[in-house]
Amino acid sequence: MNARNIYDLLLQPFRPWLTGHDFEAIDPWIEVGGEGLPEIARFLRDQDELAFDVLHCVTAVDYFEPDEKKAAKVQWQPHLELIYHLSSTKRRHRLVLKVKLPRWKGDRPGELPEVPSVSGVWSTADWHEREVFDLMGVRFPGHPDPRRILCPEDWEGHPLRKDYQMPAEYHGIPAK
Amino acid sequence: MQAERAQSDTVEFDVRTDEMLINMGPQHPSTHGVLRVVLRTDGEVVSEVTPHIGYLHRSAEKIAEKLTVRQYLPYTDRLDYLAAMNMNLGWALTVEKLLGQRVSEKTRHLRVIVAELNRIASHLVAAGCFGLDLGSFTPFMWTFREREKIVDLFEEICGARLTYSYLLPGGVTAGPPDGWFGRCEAFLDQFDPVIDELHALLTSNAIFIKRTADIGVLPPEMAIDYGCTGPVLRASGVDWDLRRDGEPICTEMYDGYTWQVIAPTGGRYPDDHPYPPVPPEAVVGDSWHRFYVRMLEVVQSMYLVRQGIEKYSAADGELDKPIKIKEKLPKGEAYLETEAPKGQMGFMIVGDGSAVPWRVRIRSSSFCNISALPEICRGVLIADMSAILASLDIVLGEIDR
Amino acid sequence: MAELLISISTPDWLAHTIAALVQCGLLLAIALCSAAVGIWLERKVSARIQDRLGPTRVGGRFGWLQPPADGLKLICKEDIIPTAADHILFRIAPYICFCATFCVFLALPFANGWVAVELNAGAFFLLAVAGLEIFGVILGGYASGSKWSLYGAMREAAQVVSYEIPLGLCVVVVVILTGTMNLVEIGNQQAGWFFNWHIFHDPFTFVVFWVYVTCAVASSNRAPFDLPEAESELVAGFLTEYSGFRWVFFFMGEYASMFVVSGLGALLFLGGWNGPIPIASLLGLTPDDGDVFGWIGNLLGMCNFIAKAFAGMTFMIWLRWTLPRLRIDQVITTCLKYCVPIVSAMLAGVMLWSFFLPGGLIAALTRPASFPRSAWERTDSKPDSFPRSAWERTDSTLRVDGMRDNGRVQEEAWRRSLPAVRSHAERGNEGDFQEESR
Amino acid sequence: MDTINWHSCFFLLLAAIACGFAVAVVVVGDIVRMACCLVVSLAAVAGLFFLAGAEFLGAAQLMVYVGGTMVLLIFGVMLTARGPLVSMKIGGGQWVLALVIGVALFAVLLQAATSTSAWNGPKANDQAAVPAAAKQDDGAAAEQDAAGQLGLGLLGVREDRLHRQDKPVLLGGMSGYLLAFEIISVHLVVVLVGAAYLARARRRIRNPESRAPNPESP
Repeated sequence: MNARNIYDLLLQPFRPWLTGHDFEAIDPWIEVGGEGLPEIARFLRDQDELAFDVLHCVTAVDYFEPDEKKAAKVQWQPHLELIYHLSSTKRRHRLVLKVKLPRWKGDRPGELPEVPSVSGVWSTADWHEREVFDLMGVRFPGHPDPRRILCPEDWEGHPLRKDYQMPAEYHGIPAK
Repeated sequence: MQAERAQSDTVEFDVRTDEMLINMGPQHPSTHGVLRVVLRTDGEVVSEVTPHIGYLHRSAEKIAEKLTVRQYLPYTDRLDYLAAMNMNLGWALTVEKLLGQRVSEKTRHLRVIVAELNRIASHLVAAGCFGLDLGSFTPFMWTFREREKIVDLFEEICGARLTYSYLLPGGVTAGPPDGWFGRCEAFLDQFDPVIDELHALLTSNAIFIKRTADIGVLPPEMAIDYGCTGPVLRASGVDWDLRRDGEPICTEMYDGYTWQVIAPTGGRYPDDHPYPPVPPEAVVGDSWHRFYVRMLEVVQSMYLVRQGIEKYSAADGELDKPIKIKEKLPKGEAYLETEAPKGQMGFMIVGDGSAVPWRVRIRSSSFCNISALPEICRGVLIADMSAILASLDIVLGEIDR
Repeated sequence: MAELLISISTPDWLAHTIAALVQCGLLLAIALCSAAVGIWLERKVSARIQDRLGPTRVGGRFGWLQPPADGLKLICKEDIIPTAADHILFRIAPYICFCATFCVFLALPFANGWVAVELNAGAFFLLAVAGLEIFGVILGGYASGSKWSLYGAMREAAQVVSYEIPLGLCVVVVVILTGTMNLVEIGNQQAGWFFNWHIFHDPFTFVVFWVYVTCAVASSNRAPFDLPEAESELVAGFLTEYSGFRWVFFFMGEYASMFVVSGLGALLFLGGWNGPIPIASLLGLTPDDGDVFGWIGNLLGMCNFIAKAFAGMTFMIWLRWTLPRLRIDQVITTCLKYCVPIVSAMLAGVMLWSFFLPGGLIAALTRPASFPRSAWERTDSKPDSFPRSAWERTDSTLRVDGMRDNGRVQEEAWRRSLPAVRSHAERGNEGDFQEESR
Repeated sequence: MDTINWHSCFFLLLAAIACGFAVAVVVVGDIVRMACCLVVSLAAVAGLFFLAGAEFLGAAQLMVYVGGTMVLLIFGVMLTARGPLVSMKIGGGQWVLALVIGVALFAVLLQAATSTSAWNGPKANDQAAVPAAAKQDDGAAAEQDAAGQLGLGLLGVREDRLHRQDKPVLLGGMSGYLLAFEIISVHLVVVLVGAAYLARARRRIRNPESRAPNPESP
């Protein structure tokens, strides 16, 4: 089953949350609204002809151009993208889910955007979502243990954001 | 004061002990690197395990946003430093998928030879360290003696012994020196009897079986649910190997090769293997099976290398030259997982038209394998912790990135 | 020794002191040499097993100066005491551990009569002192204050205390066979050809020998049972916080106890100083006191004993470098579920055997079982030159005859058959016990 | 300079160690050190037995007391050495009480010791002890067999009469002290098993499906 007929299967039950798709890309993807993610995920996993039982990884990409000259040439608006790579061991097919998020919640810098957690559906998401929270700064309500995973617990800021400034020192260790 | 009997149905007699929190790591002989596992123990029985990672975090993904695709290759060596060739292969194939290129026959066969040799070396380290963690020092010395010979072969082909940076996107840095294939075959011939010795020393050793059989059992559903891959997944009975079931760009590499995926599907191994039988105590998905799957995969890799050498000499054409240093990347994303010795190694590159990728994401196999640790280590003894950790065969460079 | 000094007119008390010091020094030298050779042996044998050479540069081609070199390096190490440690106990522990093992050398006979202190209850003394070594290890584990060493100490306690029972039973089996606890006596009763050894005495003692080997390996924390200092789990068990010279004492303690345990095994089951072929007695070097030939016979015996002890050590080293480590519950299960039941059954078997077929397997096969004559007849055939306390014979005659029929007539007949008057009477100590009217 | 009597020297040394550490047991605060002092003082007593030539008894003392106390030390003290037990503070009042009882007991013992005739006349005893000591080291082999005597005593043989022809040797029907010995040991085992059983706290599991049983005992 390629991405197109998966999209058709999803159209009927989840029309309001399907906000875009691209089947010609190298990895065809479907864009989904953030709120409906857990239901869609459970649907994708439990439907027998879909049977997406493996979540490979959760990636967050920060679309933001820090210096003004290049920012002018860029087509897209600054936003965050969450990419879920799924595959099925029974049906041997793959799918990419995308969720577009504002860089800050309600555009207030400092407020992290939120996406409901899918760790209930696939346990892999547990650690991957913690890493996205740790490095990119996306909150996942419903996550059992929302702590940082790679950086120390008391680290400020989220390193993988494009506008991230390295702190001058950490506990007396000069960082520059 | 006695609560009525009806309300509490099971009364368990136990000597009252209070629990102790122990830090196993980050500096500990059997954590395979800087992993810190906090054990909540009641006497010797471990009731709860919480792994802490991040001690080796070098933010490899942030660095990738400043280097072109070819300049970033040495960083991929440092992810899983025991199987650097497979890391380079994963990165090279992902870039070729993004650029939409394919390599010539000769390069493909050379890549198979080199990748499978590195898989043998990685599995040898895993077997040696497994024996070491259970207390027998000798298998460690024997496996490292064999691994030295493979590393000598790599030194001849690319000059480095651990971080090779050899398989570049688009081709290889340099062709193998003459006589290299002869030395490869000589190594494989003298390696066969060593495997039987290792089996005699460990696999069919009564104490080894007692220490590993039915310990840290990972059922197939939980393995898939936690995203475990590689020998850990196959040992749980899931027949899944990217070299056969992966994306077309991975499976094309192994076109024309005859080999077998080692997995105890339906509780049995493919019956052509001549090695010691499965002991009755072993349960599919326990530490013993993870060790046994790796030992059989070494044999399959030897078949692949022999076939690769024949196909390489038979293939015509030239070895490809790698892509330019400042090769422009097209707009778009490409995500590809390849079968590394420890599991499926995923790379994702988001190109924005310039030579430097906009974002690189590295999905590590050990990262998901270790996430299943709290689940399978509930109620084991402290001695079993090191057995289970050794059976997962994790490398911290890959987990922390 | 003391007389020699007195003859050269040193004051009497000085002579005795020097004699005592020399004897202690000699004994300490034996203990340390056995440990040092053990360390060298371990390095060389483990190298061979792992396809490498072992030490070859220190002191000549075979690296035999490696143990002193290790000792020197360890002495120069910094003396670290962890802050959380209870420093008094932390310092004492290694010395207790080594002294306990050193005491065993006191009672261990190297050749017929060549023993520091010939204790009459030598076997019992060995068992008692072997139990003390745990004390040092536990103190060390508890006093170093770290959780890992506490685990190491607890494992040591559980393992060695539980393995003392089967070890003790194995020794009891041999004591039953020989009828005495005097180690020199036990050694002498195995003189002659190798089939006189206790291991070939009857099938039961053969099994008991192998159970003894397991318990010996477990009680000296070696090979599959080396849980207290399990590197891969407990970092280094009770040795985690120790370094430098204190660590050397624990290390010496372990190798000395390895030598002692294999020496005891050789003595109890493999005929101690009696070689497979009795060269000494064949050449007429029967070691009666004082003459040079006897001395040479004893020397041959000592070489025999030391060879067997080092053979036992090599076996332990071979075990260590091939087998992985057992888990703590498996160790205790092997002890309680396998060793103790087996050795108890064998104990019963040996008792029945020596009751019905006295005189060992070969003697029993070659001579019809003369029923009433008791097991002591065999001791009679021994050359009578050693100081013999009559107890063995009367003790054993009593066991057979007196046990069955307690009547007065039987007693009188037995009293008359008592050949030698007990040496107790010869010493002229008037009766310690008062006359007791009937 | 008359010969130094090594026998008394060592005797005094070992006696001093035994008493010194016995006092240390009372004085020392830390409970683990207290147990260690106890073990050392019992070992010194074992040394005294060896000095007196009774090596069977010395070995028994070593094995039973020092080994036994060690097991007590391990399981009783170390595993529970937390909280109030670790360092016991003793108030002033208890000291006085302890001293009084101690002195009273010492007085009784002293009176009993001095009144026994055999131990009078230190001068006479010293002379007698010296020859015995001198022969001590070389005569060890010819010395009487303590273990054998004890064994026979248990089996009911009057070994003191063995060299006398007129008195009966066997006690006629009496089986000696072996039976009593065995009965006591069986009782001890029963008591230990009972104690172990009582020491177990009952842990009630409120509802079976909650994974971690809540440890709460009555």
